[in-house]
Amino acid sequence: MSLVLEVNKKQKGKDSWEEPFYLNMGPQHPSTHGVLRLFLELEGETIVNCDPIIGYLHRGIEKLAENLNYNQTIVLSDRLDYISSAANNVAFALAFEKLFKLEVPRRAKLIRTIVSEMARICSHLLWLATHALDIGAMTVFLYCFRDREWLLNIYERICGARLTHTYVRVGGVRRDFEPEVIEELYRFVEEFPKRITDYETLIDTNRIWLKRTKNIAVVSAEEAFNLGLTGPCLRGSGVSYDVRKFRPYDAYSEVEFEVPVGQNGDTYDRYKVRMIELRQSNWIIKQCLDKLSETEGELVLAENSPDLLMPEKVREVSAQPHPKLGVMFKPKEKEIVPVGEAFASIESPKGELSVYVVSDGSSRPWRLRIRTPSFVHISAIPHMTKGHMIADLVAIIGTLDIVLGDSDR
Amino acid sequence: MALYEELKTKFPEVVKEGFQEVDGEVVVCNREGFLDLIAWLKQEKGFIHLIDLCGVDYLGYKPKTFEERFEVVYHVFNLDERKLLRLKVRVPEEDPWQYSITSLWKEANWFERECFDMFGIVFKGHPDLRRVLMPEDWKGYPLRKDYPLFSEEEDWEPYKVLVEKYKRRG
Amino acid sequence: MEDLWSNLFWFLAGTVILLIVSLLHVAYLTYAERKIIARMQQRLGPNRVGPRGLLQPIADMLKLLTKEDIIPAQVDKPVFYIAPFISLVCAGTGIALVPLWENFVISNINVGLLFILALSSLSAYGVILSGWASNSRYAFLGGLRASAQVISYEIAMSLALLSVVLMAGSLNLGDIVRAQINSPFKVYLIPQLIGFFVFIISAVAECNRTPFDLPEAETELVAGYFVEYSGMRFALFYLAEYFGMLVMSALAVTCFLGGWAGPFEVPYVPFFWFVVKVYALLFFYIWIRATLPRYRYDQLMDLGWKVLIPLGLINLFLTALIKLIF
Amino acid sequence: MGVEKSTIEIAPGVRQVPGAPVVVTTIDKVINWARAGSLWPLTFGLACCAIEMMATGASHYDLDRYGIIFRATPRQADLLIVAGTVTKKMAPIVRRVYDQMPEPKYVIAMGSCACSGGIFKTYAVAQGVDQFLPVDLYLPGCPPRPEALIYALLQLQEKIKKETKRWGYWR
Repeated sequence: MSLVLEVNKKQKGKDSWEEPFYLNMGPQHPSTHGVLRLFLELEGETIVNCDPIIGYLHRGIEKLAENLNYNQTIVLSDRLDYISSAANNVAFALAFEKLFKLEVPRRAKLIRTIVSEMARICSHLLWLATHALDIGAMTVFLYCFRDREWLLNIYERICGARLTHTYVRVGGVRRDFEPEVIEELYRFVEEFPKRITDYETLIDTNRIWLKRTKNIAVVSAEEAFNLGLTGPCLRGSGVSYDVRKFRPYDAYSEVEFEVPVGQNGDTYDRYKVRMIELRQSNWIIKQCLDKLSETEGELVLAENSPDLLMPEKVREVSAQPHPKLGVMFKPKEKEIVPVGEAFASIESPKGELSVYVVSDGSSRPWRLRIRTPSFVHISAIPHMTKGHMIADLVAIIGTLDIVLGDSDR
Repeated sequence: MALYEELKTKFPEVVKEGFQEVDGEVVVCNREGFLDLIAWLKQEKGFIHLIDLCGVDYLGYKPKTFEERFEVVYHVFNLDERKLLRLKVRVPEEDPWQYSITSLWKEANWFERECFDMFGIVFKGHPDLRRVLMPEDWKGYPLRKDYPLFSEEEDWEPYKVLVEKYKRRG
Repeated sequence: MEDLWSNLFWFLAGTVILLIVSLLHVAYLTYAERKIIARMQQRLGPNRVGPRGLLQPIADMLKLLTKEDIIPAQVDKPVFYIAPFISLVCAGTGIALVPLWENFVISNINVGLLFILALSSLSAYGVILSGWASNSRYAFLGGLRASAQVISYEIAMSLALLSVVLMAGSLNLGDIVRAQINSPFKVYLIPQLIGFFVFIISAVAECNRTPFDLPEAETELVAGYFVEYSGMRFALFYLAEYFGMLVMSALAVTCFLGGWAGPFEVPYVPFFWFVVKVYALLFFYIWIRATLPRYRYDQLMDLGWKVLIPLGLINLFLTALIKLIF
Repeated sequence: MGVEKSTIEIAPGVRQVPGAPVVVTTIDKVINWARAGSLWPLTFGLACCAIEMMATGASHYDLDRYGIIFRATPRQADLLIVAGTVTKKMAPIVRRVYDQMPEPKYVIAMGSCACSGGIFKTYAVAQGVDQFLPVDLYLPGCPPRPEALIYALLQLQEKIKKETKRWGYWR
């Protein structure tokens, strides 16, 4: 209802001959990547104004986290950016480790690096798939999914889940890699660069692809900081800002990799940056796999991590058995957590994902703030689309690589 | 603590206290004059990347050392010195407002909208302060500590209507 | 008198046969498309409904027939009802004019080429009217796009065909094929390479196929002009699209690839070469659908007005010059 | 009744005249076969499960084998796969999308969140899509694997095949 009123309000002042054309895109629309809704004011096909409306997937994760254990909140992090769950897990774990002042074993660090780089490849593959599909190249979509399936199978070997891993724990990771996983990963690392070349031959030199992506949504470096773009979108504009280099976490300080940078800051540059990042991630995984053999037999979970402390010290049997569910374990409020606050950020595939946690000493976080890249990127859509056409809008949504679970939390 | 000292001499009225945390310096500021401080940080000191802006509700927080209920927390980052700075502005419950920094970062626009949506903190000078995550006619501010996590009774009106309509007609 | 009756009988029989055969072709074209694209995308394609999925088009058709036909409240009802029929009839009638082989053409009229051109531009009316009548903004945008597209591509296409007419000296499709067989190259593809190029691109645009499927761009306009259509009315649009492909391929074969003529005679199957050529062109349509991204609206206009129409004009000029000299 | 005596049953419900190429069947069987064979879901992803839905449609699992292709507009879809968490803000829109679909229409609640709200028992999430939609099939899992979705679709096909006289009296 409010929308109709809004339209009427906007139309009132104008000459009736030049009535603007309003278009409502979403929440059910094939190319808004979920439940994003865009309220567009058009002139012909050119976008005059664009108002993104989000919140259709707001699930109250931040509120829910205040009612769960620190370890349990990691489960919620999976559902944030569900394409790269492992990276989100790492972000949460890093913040909690900073709070608990835990030291993570080196092997766990390496494994986390591998897992989050795999998440980056997964996410970029899905991005390429949907971006290409939005622009109309249908086959790339299916090729990308084919390769993504391979990675998901490896994930399944690692932790038993395809999308929502909950593999990373506070103070390490859940369990060690099996030898088969390492073999399979080596095979993947060998094969994957060829697949990237495949995709590039399909679209890279395609004239239509170039026409659709070059000089679309050009963002200068200064503008990019102003809009808060991070990740590949910022690097496409020529800024070499990468959290992995600037505030290294896990094993990123000991591996070599380059940060690709674009020149023009258009959609094509962002595409290029992500394609190079795919290769870089592949390289990082390879290095980490090589280093993994050095740390054979180490623990993968810190000894004083709350994951290990939990069973005997914090849980206790509730006094009254539940009428239906029987005896239940009730987490006891035990002050194992120091009072204070911690902030950790990672370079998630979409951009900078940061977690700010405030603790009051109980076993639950007092406040858990998640800064997600998609939220900021969606807020940049109105600035980026001005003067472009509907077809470009679709390309811009694709190039920002947004996930609505990530933005709405 | 170097930055704190510098800020203290430059803006003695604004800066309240400062301490070192695990990940960087924390500076607690007053509301009045905060805009000048953050503008100076952005333009002169090179803190060009606003990572985060969020609110925190400290209702019933046991180790609390201050009076105000809310806190608005800013995280800014300096790319050249690789330095993270956390700025805090405490906001009392009676008149929950804070100056908007949308003139400095367009990015802050939605962060502030979200903060308003979740805590009810009004940002003065914001061009378009609406709810962003919750529906426009939602009652209450969900991330406040006195808001229940889940309650059957206090439902959003259109959803209630929808469910009742379905129960009646199928 | 007897002559008339027997003529009428053969005419009706031919029409019925052609209608059934071409409808089956259209139905199975959807199946072929799904199968071929699936193979190109390393999938299997339909294989559960009937043996090897062969009954898939029948199942789709039957389901769409028995589905609810929604008429939204605010639509312009008469136009909404009639638009899919305009689309289908205009797209499909053209097949009656195409000579399948020397002695089989349902309606052998002297202005055959002109008639097909007229029909194909009329079929755009179905699209535009449905976009207008649906009272949906997506459909409206789709209709607008379709009208702009038709205007710009019709001209390029007519220019390409005009050179063929110039070469053959006739508008009758049968005569065009005969003229081709008697020409030194046997097909007009070689002397009219530019014309063929222009024609085939315009034909793809005319049928609203990828990379020119802007009126129904699924990722932009949801389903474009038929966004509000459901059930059988939607199926009519679907049929019209594939019928259009069929007619355009048949026209290309007739005008550029030498119609029913082939390198050697196949006994008892005089339409063999015609069908083979049509299938090859249809495969080409499907192939580009699987590979190419979609153009943007203004880029499409650019291509039409700045590339194809000048090319068509140059081609026409060159053809006329050659005709004048020899 | 005479038909039944002189024919043999070659499949449940499908009868054939012995020695003749004539299949006697009821119109229900044919229509249900067609409906089960071309079940077009709506491209409508809500959350995590949508990614698995896309994976199911893609190369490795390939829903096209069963004649299932995704349609973008609700007017041309038969099946609404509610893939993911339905929040209260989203619920009226999901219902509207369902209302826009033509009869006969089916709903699969995919994932724990759509079935019951899942782990999100919060102020913003609708506790199960069945509070405002008639659900045909519940598919639990967080998210369900593509195999599970395929199984659900096959089960739905079985359900469709058991329907009777659902051809046209909704007008």
